[in-house]
Amino acid sequence: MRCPELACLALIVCLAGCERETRHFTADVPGPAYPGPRAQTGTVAGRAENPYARNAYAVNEGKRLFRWYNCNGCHAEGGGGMGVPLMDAEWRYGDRPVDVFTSIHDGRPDGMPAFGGRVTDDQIWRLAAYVRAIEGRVASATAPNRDDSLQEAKPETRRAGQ
Amino acid sequence: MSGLPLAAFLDTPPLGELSQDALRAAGPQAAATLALWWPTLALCSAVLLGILIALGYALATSGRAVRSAPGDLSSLANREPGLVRAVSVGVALSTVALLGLVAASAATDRKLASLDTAGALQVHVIAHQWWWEFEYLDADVTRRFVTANELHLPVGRAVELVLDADDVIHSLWIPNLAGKRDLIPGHTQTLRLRADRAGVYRGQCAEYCGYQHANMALRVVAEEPGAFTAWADRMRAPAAAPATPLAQQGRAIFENGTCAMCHTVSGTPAAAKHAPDLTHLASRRRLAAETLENTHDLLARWISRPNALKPGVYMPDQAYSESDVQALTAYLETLK
Amino acid sequence: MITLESSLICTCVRAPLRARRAWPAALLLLHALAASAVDAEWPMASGDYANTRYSTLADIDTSNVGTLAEAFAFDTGVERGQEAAPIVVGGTLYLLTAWPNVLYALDLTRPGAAVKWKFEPHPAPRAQGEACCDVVTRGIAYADGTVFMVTLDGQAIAVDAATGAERWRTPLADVAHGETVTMAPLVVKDRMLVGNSGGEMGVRGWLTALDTHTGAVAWRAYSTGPDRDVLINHSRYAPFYPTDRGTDLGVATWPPEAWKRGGGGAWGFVSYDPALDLLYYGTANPGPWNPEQRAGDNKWTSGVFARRPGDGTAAWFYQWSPHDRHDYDGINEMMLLDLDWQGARREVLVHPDRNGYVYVLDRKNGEVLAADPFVTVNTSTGVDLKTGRLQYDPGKDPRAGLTIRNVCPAAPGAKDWQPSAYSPRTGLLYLPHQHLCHDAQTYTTSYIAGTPFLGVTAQMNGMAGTSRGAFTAWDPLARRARWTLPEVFPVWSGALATAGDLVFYGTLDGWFKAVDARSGKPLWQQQTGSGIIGQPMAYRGPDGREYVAIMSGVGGWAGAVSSGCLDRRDGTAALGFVGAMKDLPMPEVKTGVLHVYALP
Amino acid sequence: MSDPKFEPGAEPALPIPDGDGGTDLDVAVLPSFGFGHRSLMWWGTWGMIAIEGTVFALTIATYFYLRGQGTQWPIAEPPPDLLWGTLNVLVFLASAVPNQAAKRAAERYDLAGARRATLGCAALGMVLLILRVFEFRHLNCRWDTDAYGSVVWTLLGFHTAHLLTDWLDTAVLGVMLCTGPIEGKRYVDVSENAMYWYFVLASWLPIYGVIYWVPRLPPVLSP
Amino acid sequence: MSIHDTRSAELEATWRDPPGLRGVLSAVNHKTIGRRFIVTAFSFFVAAGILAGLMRLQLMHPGNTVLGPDRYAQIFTMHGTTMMFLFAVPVMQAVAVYVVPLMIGARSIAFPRLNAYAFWIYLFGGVMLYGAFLLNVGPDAGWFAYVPLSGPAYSPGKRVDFWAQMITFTELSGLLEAVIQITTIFKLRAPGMTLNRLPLYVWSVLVTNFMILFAMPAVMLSSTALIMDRLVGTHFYNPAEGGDVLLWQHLFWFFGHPEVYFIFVPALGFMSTIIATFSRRQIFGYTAMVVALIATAFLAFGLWVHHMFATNLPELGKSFFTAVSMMIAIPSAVQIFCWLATLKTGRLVMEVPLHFVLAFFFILVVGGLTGVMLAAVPLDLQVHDTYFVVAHFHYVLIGGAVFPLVGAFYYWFPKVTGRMLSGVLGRWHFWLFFAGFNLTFFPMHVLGLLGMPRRVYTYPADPGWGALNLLSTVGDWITGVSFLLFALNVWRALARGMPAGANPWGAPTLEWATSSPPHAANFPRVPLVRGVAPLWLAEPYAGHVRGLADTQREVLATTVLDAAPDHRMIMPTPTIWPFLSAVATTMLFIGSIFTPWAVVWGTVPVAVALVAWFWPTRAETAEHLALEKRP
Repeated sequence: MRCPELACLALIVCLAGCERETRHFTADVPGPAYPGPRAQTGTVAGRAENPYARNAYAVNEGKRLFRWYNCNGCHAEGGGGMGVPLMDAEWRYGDRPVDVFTSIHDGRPDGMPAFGGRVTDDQIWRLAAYVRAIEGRVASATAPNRDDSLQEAKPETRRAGQ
Repeated sequence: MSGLPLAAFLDTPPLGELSQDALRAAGPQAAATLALWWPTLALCSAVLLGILIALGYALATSGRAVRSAPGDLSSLANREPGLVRAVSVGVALSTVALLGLVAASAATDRKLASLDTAGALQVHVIAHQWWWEFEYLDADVTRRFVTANELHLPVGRAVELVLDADDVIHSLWIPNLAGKRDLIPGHTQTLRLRADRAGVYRGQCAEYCGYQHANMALRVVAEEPGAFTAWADRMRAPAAAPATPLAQQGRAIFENGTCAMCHTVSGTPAAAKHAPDLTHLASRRRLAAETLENTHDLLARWISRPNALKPGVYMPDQAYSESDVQALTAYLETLK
Repeated sequence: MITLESSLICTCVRAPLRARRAWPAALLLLHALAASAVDAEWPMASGDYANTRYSTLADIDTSNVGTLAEAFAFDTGVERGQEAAPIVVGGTLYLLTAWPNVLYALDLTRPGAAVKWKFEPHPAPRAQGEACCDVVTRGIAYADGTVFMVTLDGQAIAVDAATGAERWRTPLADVAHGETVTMAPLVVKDRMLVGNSGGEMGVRGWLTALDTHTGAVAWRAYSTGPDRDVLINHSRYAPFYPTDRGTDLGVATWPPEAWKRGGGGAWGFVSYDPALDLLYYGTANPGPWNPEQRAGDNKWTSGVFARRPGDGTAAWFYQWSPHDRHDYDGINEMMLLDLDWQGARREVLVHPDRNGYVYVLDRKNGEVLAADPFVTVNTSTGVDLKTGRLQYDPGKDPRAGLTIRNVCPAAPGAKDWQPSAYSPRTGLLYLPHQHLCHDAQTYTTSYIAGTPFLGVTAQMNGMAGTSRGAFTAWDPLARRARWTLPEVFPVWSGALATAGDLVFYGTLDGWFKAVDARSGKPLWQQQTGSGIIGQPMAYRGPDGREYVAIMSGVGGWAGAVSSGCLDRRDGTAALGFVGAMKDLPMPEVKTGVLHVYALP
Repeated sequence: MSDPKFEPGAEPALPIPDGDGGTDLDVAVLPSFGFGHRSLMWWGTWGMIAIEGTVFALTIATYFYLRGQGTQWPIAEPPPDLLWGTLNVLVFLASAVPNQAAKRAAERYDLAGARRATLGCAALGMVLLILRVFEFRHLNCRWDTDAYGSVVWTLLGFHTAHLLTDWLDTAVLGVMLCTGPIEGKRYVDVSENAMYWYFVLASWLPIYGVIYWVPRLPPVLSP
Repeated sequence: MSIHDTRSAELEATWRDPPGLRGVLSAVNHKTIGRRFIVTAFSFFVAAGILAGLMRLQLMHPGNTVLGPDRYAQIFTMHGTTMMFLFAVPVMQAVAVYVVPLMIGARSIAFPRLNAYAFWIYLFGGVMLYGAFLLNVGPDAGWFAYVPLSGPAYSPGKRVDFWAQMITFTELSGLLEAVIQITTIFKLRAPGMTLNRLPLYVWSVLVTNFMILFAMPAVMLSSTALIMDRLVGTHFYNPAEGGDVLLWQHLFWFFGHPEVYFIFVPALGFMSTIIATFSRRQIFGYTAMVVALIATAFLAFGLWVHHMFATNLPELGKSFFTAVSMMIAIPSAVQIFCWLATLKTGRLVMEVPLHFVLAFFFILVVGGLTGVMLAAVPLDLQVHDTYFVVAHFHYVLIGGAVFPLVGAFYYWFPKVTGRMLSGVLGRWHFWLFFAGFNLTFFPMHVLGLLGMPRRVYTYPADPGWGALNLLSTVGDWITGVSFLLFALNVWRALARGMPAGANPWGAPTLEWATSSPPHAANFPRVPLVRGVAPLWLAEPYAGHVRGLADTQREVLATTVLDAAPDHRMIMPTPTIWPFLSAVATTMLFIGSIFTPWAVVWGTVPVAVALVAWFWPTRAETAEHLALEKRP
């Protein structure tokens, strides 16, 4: 009796490993469609998962883009500055993946510029996955660790559960 | 000039026509290395031949035995002076040959280091995953310009390449001109070379740097000083405004869309630094660090599905409409 | 009349301290010449055109300051950092809050200083995301029955001082490209002078003059670009040093195109010398912070311009920090003083710069007479007085990919915007400042309109062996500090010197303090409940008593950690300032409050 | 059948005499264990010491390599507090007394003495481990602060791992000496354990010097 | 039955591994462990060979699309990693585990339980790596995993962590083996086998294990630093926080270059052994050979920097390393000339093992000479990291190690199995392998000179590399066929090979003195050695050892230099605890890939298992006490 259960467990672990390690070079992951401008939080679209939430490569890509697109200029390593801190548990506009996506895509009135159309939706999903990692809400095996820069905050792998 | 009789069979390009070949020098650095290479090869071949002859001689002259034959331990009692002599001579000859090579290597090292760099052209080379950025330095900072993947050099003038890496370790190798140098994060290096022969040479990253290491090449165009100056002046000019409506539409897409988030087109608001400078893209022969011919069709495919052509490249795939692709392509083709 | 007074004050300075007996007479003269109403008022953020922040009021003095008590307070209801100076004209106190930039007029003649009117300009919320260091404003100006203000999103607005009605409104800044305005405008004759902020966002700096009557732009002088944009007319432009001469240096000292995004805003206080008819203002840091992306001297950033208010043309320029490497904006205040300099009377400009030196310049031609470090400086070894050039230490030069450690002073400099005061009675400069160093890693950054253009990750720390904040009395003639009061946190408020031989300043942990101007002895302090980053000022109320006013409300770059609720686990937050401010307490009072003190 | 044996079908190889013609050697008279380099365990222990000594040496080399990379050392923090580390040196030196006693007792087959000394060593090892906790807390850096912190934590961590394993080893041995079973080899074990303890002690002195005193070298000695 | 036979059977029972599954997991006999070790290592060799075949398939034509960059990166990393860490170094130690005790006349290896533990650790490390690879968690940063590419910022996920932890496994195993084998060679030689009667192969094993002792810690340190950088955010390799990326290269190559000699030096021992046997004389210049081995080992630590000539090291330093890199050729030259002298003056028995050994003289010499070229900085800067280097090190490693190893396989196979391999198939194997190898790798020299960098998953048509690559791929197929024949030969021999007899080759060393396959106790009667080639002596032994217990695993420890009898000692019996300890250690290592806390909780089962392993039973102790005699 135990064997099938163990096998199932092993399979789940393996599949988790596979998804974590896949290199999604292209935008071929069927992510939820862009929920539309100013999507009302709490709608069906709002329940969508981030397709990259469990993919280490994509989350790491998000981290790269976070610096490439100057997100770090305002949000620093997550502590904020011109922009709000992303490390803390406070989410003014909601913390679901789709909320994060919408914040990046459409911007928010208190200063967050809109990046929709300037950053592909696929990259926004990657960024959104990373933004969750900043707070420590991506599994430690999937989240990026320190990068090769000056940094003081704990790496994303060790922010969970703080 | 071909250093190899095999060349014809191998279908390698002639020197200076996109060759990438350490056996044919187009500058003093590669030539000095070759000047060490051929004698070293000759000496080593001689050594190999000598050993094979000795082995052949030994096999031919030694006796034969069967499995059951008893072993001979008489050598334990005899000193075998003839063998001692032969082995000593062999070892002594090897040592002399090796010392000769050490000396020759040191002399070549010195020759390589002695390249006269007075009045050298300085180019800051920054290696990125997976492309090359070239910033032509100038004491007059307004004369500096940036280009990518195509390195133009004036023939006969020393060049000092200042090497930096943006992400991981890369290695710059233009075999026809000089040996390689690593570009190491945290350590700036220089590579000095000179092209004495006009032509087009291919260079490539030689240190594994990630998924598209294979497609991180560069084109070196060595040209007469006049042509080089003209090229540099063209490079310094900002991009001309597009004339056709289609290209103008493309420019709008470029500047307001995703392109301007990573690329620079000098003279326009697009001024991002994470991807090749496209100010004169249309003047370059190839795309994506020598991966693709710069043709209309490939450019159009590259714009929308770069990951199909160079999997893992950081340029994102995009669902452009056909008309957008045409407009963008039209715009990029104006960037001469 | 204000002009007259300030120039007279400056004249007083000529009397050396040893001839102290002479100056009460001069003050008397001053009082005689100026209407008594004048010293009762504070019509601009810096008090006077010379930027001395000196009040001639002496009711409150070293003997009675101990009894100073709050006369009234006014809660603006606005959170975030309150850097602005209130102004007082005609029995009314005008007050501009941080974003959303509400302008209040308080009637001082009524008990409790009731609100006379309130003006809400409704600036674009988007601007909050473009202001580098909190959504502050530094004040307003009054002239001819009009209050002149600028919103964070860069709309210059003239408001009727009596009714609070809007007279005109001129948008000046392009928020989408990162331009904001935080500075206090200055009105000179019929010109309202406004400069932009945004050196961290790749803007192109400018100072703009508007017609005070119509709001039309009279001229705009850019800090980068060709001479015609910078308003350099070579027949009328005579900088002292040869390196500042040449055609189109605002282009020629930049890599191609870089000047278009080269920063050099003008967000500090503007000074004005009526005698020479020259404006003086500093230009901010070049952009991006990463100096390798902008080879060359990067004119005309991190320097000082003398301009003619009429047409804006430049008279001279001097660059404090050529090819700035460490975000050393040159915008700190220029105090226009007349000093007996080495035996001769010189009309000088005294400027404590972020790079750690107190400069004394001949304000007629821009010659550097002295440049002395007022803190420990390791980014440079001094200023060569022959060439006027700052001598950088190449060991501290940023390099892409590398971290340079222990850069002192740090990015906010030895002293940031927080304006100092000068007392002619003591002949001392009172510098609110900080001792910070930073570790910074430089990387190549992209220009993306409306996003930060930095290329540096920094993290600040207190300088080893000293306190993070300090309040220093500096003797410009002796070229040395007289005394220094250590403070736990950077002193981010302005200073006020009064004829009562008192100096006032506030601290980030909420104390408003008065100290003896001569000895530095702390005499009085009051907890306000929130960090103070505002500018103290003094006025004589309609009741004839002397009042001292200060805005409390923590914020600004230094206080952003508390005002923006930044995450203290990340020392690189707020451009690295959080690293030095992890222990800054959260304010007990969330909103900005005007505190006004008087003797009981 | 004789030995070595030959398959009849195989080619007859060399005639290998039975050997009975020679002089046989009776080893039954030999002892069944030996101390010091006579014992296999001594060689095994020295092999481990060589490996771990190399790790320590390379870690110290890494320390100096990293120190040579920049202009400041420590990079951004004060040097470790001297108190706990120095205290540890003293306790370490003191531990040589019971350690030597254990070695001597073992080599005299003095079970009670070996038991006492070994348990004494284990007790001192416990003290060292507790002190080590304070040492970590007073390094004034974290492993993820910067490379200085990383290498200092690693160096101290490696040494602590040795301290811990040898303490465990000593404790188990001590218990075994109390509970049995005892045979002659146990005395060799006690002796080898004492030798390893000396290694842990001796390696601490240079590591202590590097961790606590190199950061205090005047900058003139810094590269 | 003679008295000898009775004792032999009793000894067999004493030393035999227990039956059943539990027995399989408890085995400690060095021959059992050695066999498993060798089979495992060859399995990894086959796996890595298949990966090589996939790479050659991809590179057959320009612009080929059999493999994408991600898969290709994993494959070439796995190929290099497997060959270096899971095959070449372990197989050399594995052969030594089997052969060395036999060669020195010992009944057991030292620390047999530790030996079993080292094997299990090695096996589990390799299986873990392949498990990860099959789950798409295969490392992809190259077998030398340069940071920062292998660091946390550029290798997300767990791929490189598995690689770094594989290093921990294999190095732990390798280091333990080094200690075991050094102790065995120093303390367990048959009486009379003084150090100057030590067979050259045993010398080579001794020298190799000393190199391992001092070189492997470097890679353990570097990989520990890497995994800490990746898991807990240390900054060893982060230049922005005071680290340095070149530190990795220094540490890695401080190990990595000697590593080539871990592989090469034992192969020199195979060479000397096989040449001596098949030329029917003692190797010429025994002392010179030993000195050459030791010199090689010393010099091997002085040339790691020649892997880093393209970095920013000072010129003077580079010249020094050029000189050392070239000078290491001299000891090799000494050995080559001595072998040539031996061959010249011997009477050759042209059997299959000798063929493989003779190939060395072409292949290794080519590899060595290209190595000399690479030592010259200017030439290195041209061909470093190109296919020239790929050709070079395959010539060195395959010519210098795999050919002698396969020769040694043919040589000792009869001893291990008691069966002869077919000479005909062996010759086919040899010639196809020789041809296929050269066809595969010789063109790569030219490709490198023509500018083809290594580790490219594809290449364009323009530079004209296609023809040579195709040639190379064809060569790889031929090599593949040769190894299929090898497998066939092995299968055939196991099924119905000719019985070998104790000494089918007429070899001189002690392992041939016992039966094939050897007796469980190796030597029912331990000989007293009186010469370097005992079996060629008219009177091989001075006598035998008497007085060792038959019912206990009692062995004789001798003195280090003179191999004089010193004391008797009882070797431990089979037990499952090494296996369980290895399982516990594996849990700790794999757990620590995912959480640093595994280092804390993981040590508990490890400590329990180790204590259980070492804790003697009362029965055991009683038996020991019966035989005990205090010194």
